Amino acid sequence: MLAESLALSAALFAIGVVGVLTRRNAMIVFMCVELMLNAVNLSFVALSRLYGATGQVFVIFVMTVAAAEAAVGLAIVIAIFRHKQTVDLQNINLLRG
Amino acid sequence: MNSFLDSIGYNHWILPVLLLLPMAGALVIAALGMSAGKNADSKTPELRRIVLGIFTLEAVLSLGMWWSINVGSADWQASFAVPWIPAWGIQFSLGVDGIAMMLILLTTLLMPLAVLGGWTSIREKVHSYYALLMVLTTGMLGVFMALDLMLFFVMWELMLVPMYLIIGVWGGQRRLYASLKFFLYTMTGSMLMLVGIIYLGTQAADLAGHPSFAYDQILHNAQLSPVAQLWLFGAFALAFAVKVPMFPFHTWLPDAHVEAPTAGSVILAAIMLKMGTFGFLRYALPLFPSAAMDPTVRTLILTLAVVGIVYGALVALVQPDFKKLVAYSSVSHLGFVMLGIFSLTPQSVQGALMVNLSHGVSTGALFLMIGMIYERRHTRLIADYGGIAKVMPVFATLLTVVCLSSIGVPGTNGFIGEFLVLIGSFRSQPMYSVIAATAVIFAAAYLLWALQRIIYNPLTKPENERLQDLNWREIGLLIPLIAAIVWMGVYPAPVLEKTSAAANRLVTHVQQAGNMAGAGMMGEEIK
Amino acid sequence: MMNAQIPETGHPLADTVARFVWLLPLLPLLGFVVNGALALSAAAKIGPDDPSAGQDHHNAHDHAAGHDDHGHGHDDHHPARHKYAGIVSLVGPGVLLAAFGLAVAMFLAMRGVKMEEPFVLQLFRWMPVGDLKINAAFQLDQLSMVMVLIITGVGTLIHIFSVGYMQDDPGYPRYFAYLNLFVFFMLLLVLGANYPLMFVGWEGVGLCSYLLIGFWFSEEANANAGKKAFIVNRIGDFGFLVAMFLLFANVGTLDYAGMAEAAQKLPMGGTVITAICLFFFVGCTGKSAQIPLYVWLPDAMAGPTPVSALIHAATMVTAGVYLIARSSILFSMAPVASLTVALVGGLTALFAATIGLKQWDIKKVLAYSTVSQLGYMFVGVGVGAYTAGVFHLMTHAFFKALLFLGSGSVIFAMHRAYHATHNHDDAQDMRNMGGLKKFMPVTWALMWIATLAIAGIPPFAGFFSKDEILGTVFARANAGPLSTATLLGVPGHVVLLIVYVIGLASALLTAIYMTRMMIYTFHGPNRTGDAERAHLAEAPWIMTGPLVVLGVLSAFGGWLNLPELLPIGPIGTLEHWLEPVVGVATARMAGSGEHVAANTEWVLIGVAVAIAVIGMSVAFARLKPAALVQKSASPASEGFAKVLEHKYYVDELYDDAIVQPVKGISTTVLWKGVDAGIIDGLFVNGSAAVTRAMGWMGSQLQSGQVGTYAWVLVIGVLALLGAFTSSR
Amino acid sequence: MTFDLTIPSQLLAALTPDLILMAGATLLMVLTALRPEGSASQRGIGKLALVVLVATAVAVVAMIMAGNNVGPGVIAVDRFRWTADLIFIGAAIGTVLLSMEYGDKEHIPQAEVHVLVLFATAGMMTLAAARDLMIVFLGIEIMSIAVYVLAGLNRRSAKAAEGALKYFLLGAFATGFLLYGIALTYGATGSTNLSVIGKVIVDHQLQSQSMLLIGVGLLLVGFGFKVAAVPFHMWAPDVYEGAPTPTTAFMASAVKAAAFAVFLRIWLEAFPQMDRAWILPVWWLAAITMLVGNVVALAQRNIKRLLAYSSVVHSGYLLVAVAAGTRLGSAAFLFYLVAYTIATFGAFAVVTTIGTAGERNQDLSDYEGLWSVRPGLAIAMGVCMLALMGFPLFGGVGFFAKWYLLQAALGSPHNLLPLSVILVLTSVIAAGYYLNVVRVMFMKPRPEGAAEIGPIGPLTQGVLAVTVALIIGLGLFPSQLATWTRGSTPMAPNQTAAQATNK
Repeated sequence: MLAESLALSAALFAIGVVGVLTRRNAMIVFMCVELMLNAVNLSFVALSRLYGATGQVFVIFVMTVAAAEAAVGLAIVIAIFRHKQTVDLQNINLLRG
Repeated sequence: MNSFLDSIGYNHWILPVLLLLPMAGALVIAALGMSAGKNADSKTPELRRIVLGIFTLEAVLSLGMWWSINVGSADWQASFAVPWIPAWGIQFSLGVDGIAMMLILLTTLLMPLAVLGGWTSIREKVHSYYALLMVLTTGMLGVFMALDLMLFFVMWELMLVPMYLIIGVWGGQRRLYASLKFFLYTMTGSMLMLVGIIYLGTQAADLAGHPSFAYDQILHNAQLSPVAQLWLFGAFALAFAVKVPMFPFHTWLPDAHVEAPTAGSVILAAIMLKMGTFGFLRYALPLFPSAAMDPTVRTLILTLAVVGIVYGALVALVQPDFKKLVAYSSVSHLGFVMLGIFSLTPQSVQGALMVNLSHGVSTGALFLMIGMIYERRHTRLIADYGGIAKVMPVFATLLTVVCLSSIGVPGTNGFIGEFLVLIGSFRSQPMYSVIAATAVIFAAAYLLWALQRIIYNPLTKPENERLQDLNWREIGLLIPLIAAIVWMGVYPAPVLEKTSAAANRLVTHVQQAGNMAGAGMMGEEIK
Repeated sequence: MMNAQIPETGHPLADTVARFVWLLPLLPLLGFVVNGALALSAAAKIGPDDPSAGQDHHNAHDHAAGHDDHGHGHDDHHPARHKYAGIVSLVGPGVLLAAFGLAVAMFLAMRGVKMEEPFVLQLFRWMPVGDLKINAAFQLDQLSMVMVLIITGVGTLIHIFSVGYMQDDPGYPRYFAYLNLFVFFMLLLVLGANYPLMFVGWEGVGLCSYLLIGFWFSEEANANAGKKAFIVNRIGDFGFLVAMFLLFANVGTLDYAGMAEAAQKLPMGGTVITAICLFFFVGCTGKSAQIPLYVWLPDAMAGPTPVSALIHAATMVTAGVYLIARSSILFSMAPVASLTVALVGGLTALFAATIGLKQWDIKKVLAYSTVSQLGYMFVGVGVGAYTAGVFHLMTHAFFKALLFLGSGSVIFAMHRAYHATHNHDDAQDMRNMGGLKKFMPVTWALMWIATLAIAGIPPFAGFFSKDEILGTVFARANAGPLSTATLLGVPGHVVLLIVYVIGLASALLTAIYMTRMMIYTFHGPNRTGDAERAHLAEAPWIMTGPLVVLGVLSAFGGWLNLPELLPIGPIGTLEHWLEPVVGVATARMAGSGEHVAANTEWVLIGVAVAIAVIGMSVAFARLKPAALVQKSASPASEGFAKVLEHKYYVDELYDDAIVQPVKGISTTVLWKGVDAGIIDGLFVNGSAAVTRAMGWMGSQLQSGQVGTYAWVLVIGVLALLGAFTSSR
Repeated sequence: MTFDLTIPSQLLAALTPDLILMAGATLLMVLTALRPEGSASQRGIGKLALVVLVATAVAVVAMIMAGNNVGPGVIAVDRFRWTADLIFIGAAIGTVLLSMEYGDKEHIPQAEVHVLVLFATAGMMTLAAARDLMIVFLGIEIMSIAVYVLAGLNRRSAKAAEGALKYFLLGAFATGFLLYGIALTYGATGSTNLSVIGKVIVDHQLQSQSMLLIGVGLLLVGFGFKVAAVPFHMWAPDVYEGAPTPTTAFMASAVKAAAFAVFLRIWLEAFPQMDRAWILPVWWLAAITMLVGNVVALAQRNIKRLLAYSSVVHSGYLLVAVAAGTRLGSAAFLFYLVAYTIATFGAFAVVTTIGTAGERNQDLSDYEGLWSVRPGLAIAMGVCMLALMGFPLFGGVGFFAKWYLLQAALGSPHNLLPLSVILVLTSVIAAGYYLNVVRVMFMKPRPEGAAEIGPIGPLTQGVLAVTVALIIGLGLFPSQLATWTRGSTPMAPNQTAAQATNK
């Protein structure tokens, strides 16, 4: 059971990574990152069956943090949208070199 | 004299005072400059006098060392030590032997002349210029005085920035290129030495594992395998070879020399080039004797030295720019020093030291004199002159004397050093010595040809007809150099005796230690 | 510094005037200092305090100062004498006279004692380094005494002559300063008690020669000539240096004293001793203008004529002969080296004499004659006739100085004439002379004496010295170590016979070209020009006076060393005198061989005299001075004459084969190629450029695209994880 | 005293400085919300923030004086923590000072900047104290989220928004890896406590267990991102350029220092026995970071980007100290951190003064001839450049930092000689661009029509004066700092400083 859970977690994580790599919309990229975090949460939960509550506590932390991150992230995306009228990452390359 | 010096405790305070006086002077001048604000440059005449005063004081103070330093002793003289970073095994420790003392005297005595040489040529940001000159002096003296490898390295690097700025701010047309080249070249060389020094310090650690960077400690405690010695020698040698400069690491020199203002060229040539050879004598050879005695290493360095001698001379021959010519002649001369050092006979090593000193005096004088005509004509191209002996007889006379000294005509200082190097190296490395001796021909060729094209030949250029001869300041600052040229050529014995003990110790130490290591290696092979 | 300690109190000379030997060089040095200071202070115009500002107000410029030194001796200056002329005329020759007086006093003191060991005066430590202990020390012995007498004696005469010759030159004090300095170094050369000290003098005289050749430096040719002299001499000095190194490395000392015993360590005729001697001889070829380094001497005629007389005829150029005589003990141990010396000397004698045949410049004729006569001297010291070599050195000093000074007074007269008429013709070309006998009878007579002397007509000085050399060559060919040695596979006696024949041939040529010079200069019609002719006149007494003295010496100098065959005076004075110095070496060179039989010797003398007479007769018979025209109207010569006139094109050969290639290689290969191209271009700036380019590429990768950044990050993650898991 | 962390009151006591800071920050946040936006408010809050920071610093110093110790638990109480805290607080004070004047100049009226700095600092202090991966995560996020906002605080600047977005996205992305690493480590060892992890690894011989290896590898990725090590550095130049300069200074100095501090602690406390596994990756990370950072920095014309690459480079240098994996290494690390923080902060402080509003004058050409118009600024910048270059005397403490680093590297049981050689050789390349700044300022004439340099506020002047004085002063007398850092290595629970030094 543990092994399967961990494998699923790894697969989800990989999907998240691939999403980040392939998507161009800032919002979707951020969603993919959230997917990665939740994949890790799955691992924590699975592992806490083995080791006790620490993993579950961690999951709570991660969720809280993810929420905060989402708030900040959305604000930033809005800020960029105000300047660029787009959230396509390919068009956001003022800074380079 | 000696009892008087003893009575004022001269040997106890002289080194730190000599070292820190210019630094303090730099601070004072910087403060003056800041307080003067925008009008700082209008205070130039007063400032020059203050600067000259400080350097003269420094020179006068240092003179006592001639009497007070017991050059025969195997211990460090006038030593001074205070803990600096005890946690890292680093002391602020100073001391000299005969060799270092002569180089310190060369430095302190040349500095006032270098200042006088650039008396009227520096007109902008004068305070900064002189402050940097003083910091530079501290760095140079520190290299000769340091008895702690970290302190040595600090001083070694310390020289770079002032010189970088002196070339880059007050230099000629291509000063940006030249200054950066100078800095990066030298730094590249010395970076590996930094690793080497720290490695040595950890090797010389005491039983409790505390590293030590004290020279004596490293000399006696560091247990280095022959292979480690080779690598370390390489690291140190690269740093020194760039500074010397040895062929093929010399190409920063012509650019730096040409672009630097007069005082910068003088200091570069007369003093800073001596750092490299001093480094070989003080560090690379005694610390890594088995590497220094390694036949391959020796062959390599001797070959490069001899190539440098001939190559420098040949390239000097065809230079259209007088400063560049002298720069390449430095490559040639310093090749003699390297030849002398690595031939490792008492005569050759002392000859090397003598070449060092006389190169300092003669090339210093040459650059000063180039500065003098440059100030009048604003060109360094030989072809722009010709026949100026007619309008500048005093200049022509003095330039002839200085050139002769650089050529190494007997009766001048140049001869003594070259002769000793060659006769000494002939005993151990006859082929190299003979090839190097051909430089006596080339040296005459390039300098006399240049001399002819500058002061002799018909005076055809109308600009040159209006040239003014030297003024009293210029004559006055050259007279000590001319006197040194003649004195060291006619009666060099006192100078030679100052360095003989240290040179002999070095030769015996390196040969013994090198042979022992060689024997040890062989012993291992037999086992 | 000059705290002269009295040496070896046991020495017979210790309590005599000889202990003031240091005063000998010091006197001319003093003269140099005084004259030099006067020269500088007269010429100097101290510049303004701020030189860079000086460019603007050049109106203060004084044109007279601008033409302080003029191009060619005597043409375009105002005849005002130098303001310090009086004191310089006193000091310059004065110090020489004093030195000569002192030398004579020492000579007398030396004659009064019996002296086997040289008198060495230690002055101070010079280069004390380890086992190398070189002191500043003077050695007074019979050989250096002879040299000192020649130098100061002839030197004094030439100084006096110069007072007249240079009287109108604006560089008058400078001239005497250089001349005094030269005498100082020359005395150092002959008095130094070790090789390094001799080397100081050796290079010092070269330096003065350089300064004096280029005395009128505003003409490029003169400056070139001076430079050439110095550099060519330096090539020789290289040999001298290496010889010293070899000597020190193998013998352990550079002092003359004790050299004889120390050298015994080396095997007789071995490689080392041969190499030492050959390298010393390389030095001699430079200083004494032998093949292949003779090329500087003819050019050296660019200097004032008295300089040519003193430096390039009487003293400096003979330093090589002195060196070999001084090192006779070494050379006698190296037969191969000695044979080389003799052969090169002989070849030089012949070679230079052929060139002398076709020169038009009166000083060039004398220059090649000097090279040729120096060759004779080397033949002498080469075959171990050290006394004969020194003897010829001495007689040559007399007659060649006379010839040069005589030519000087001719040129002086020509100059005056040209100057008076504002003519700019060549005052030294014989085609512009002719018939001067009428205008300058004293010079004419004295120069004939010298010509007879150099041609080897008895009883003039040159006859005796030259004959002695040729006689010895003949004798050595028959017996002694030289005859048994081989040089490059050729047996020694063959070599020596060749040398002998060459010697005779050169004697013939000498007689011809000297007579030619006399005929073209003094005989036949005058070609100077009608207007100029009126201004031709004999030089003043201050110039002719020294000529007379030299004339006497040239005529009777031979008496100083008469051969046994001619008992018309004291026999072999010089030979006895030099016996303590060169006796051992001479004996070794002579070997067990017996003297040439008196009859044979008579024959040899007869042949020599006959050849001289034939040569002069041929010259008189063949040359037609009346057919000559002025230089400007003369056609260019053709064929071999042209080759001779151009000195076999040796200068051009050296230039094309050595000078230009060296310059070319230095510029294109070394400087532009290695330095700027490979080291700077490829490595220094190249590595900087490559780094910069990499930096640029790196910054291009930084595209601003978050996607790219994420990709790079993930690649990094994979790489790291790979590294981690591979460590298992 | 020795804190027993199982007792809540003692846990709180061990967190006194952190609590002071957090309380102050929260208070100020409320206050800010209550006051109208504007320059006066901004400055007022700034002053209060300074008070909070100073109070925190006092508390830290008090903790140091007390010489406290700690039992096993989630919090470290050692001088390593306190020293790191002081570095953060110092940088925060500087940032607040710079922001106060920068805000006026750039017309950024938000007083939140100071609050955010306080929160970020609180996160950093948490990191320095963390002895549990959970705390580590918490600290990193507290810090990062605050800094994301700081980076984009200048609402008028498109660049700032872009930088913030990039930082945020990539930061969150990297956090995913870090978190996964934590999860796997937890999975392999069954604990998130550092000392327990270390013990378990030794006890169960887990050195080559795959899950743990991957976990450690992902942790390295996470920290590699935070410290901007190549190839995880690509956000840094863009974000540094886009962010308001005081924030950039804060990021380059304090944020990096915090990430490194916790990185080092984890490596020394949890994974010392895994050195066979991590030495090679860390080695390569250090080498590539030094190489790429230096080389690409050469191509930069924008001064902020140049300094960004410079900070990448210094991460490489600091990784060498991590690679050393010894106490000496961590002492050298702290020393280097002090020197680097000061120098880099000073450099950015100069950048804030140059040019007109809108951060338009950041090209190297805007620094041409600076010496002739503003000698003081030029000298300060020059000193900072030379310090970053590691040059003695003129670069002051920078040289000793490099020296100590090399000493640690060469004294390490791992063979770091090649890495040391790479370090010194790449520092030659570094000289190429650092000196270029010096050259531009000192050796070129001020071009015609160059941007006017406005008056420099007293606070900025003060920051500059202090940085330069510290660089030079510590450069002349580094002994105290050397001794201090030597005694400030991370310590296992129940170990006294005295014991540590003797080891």
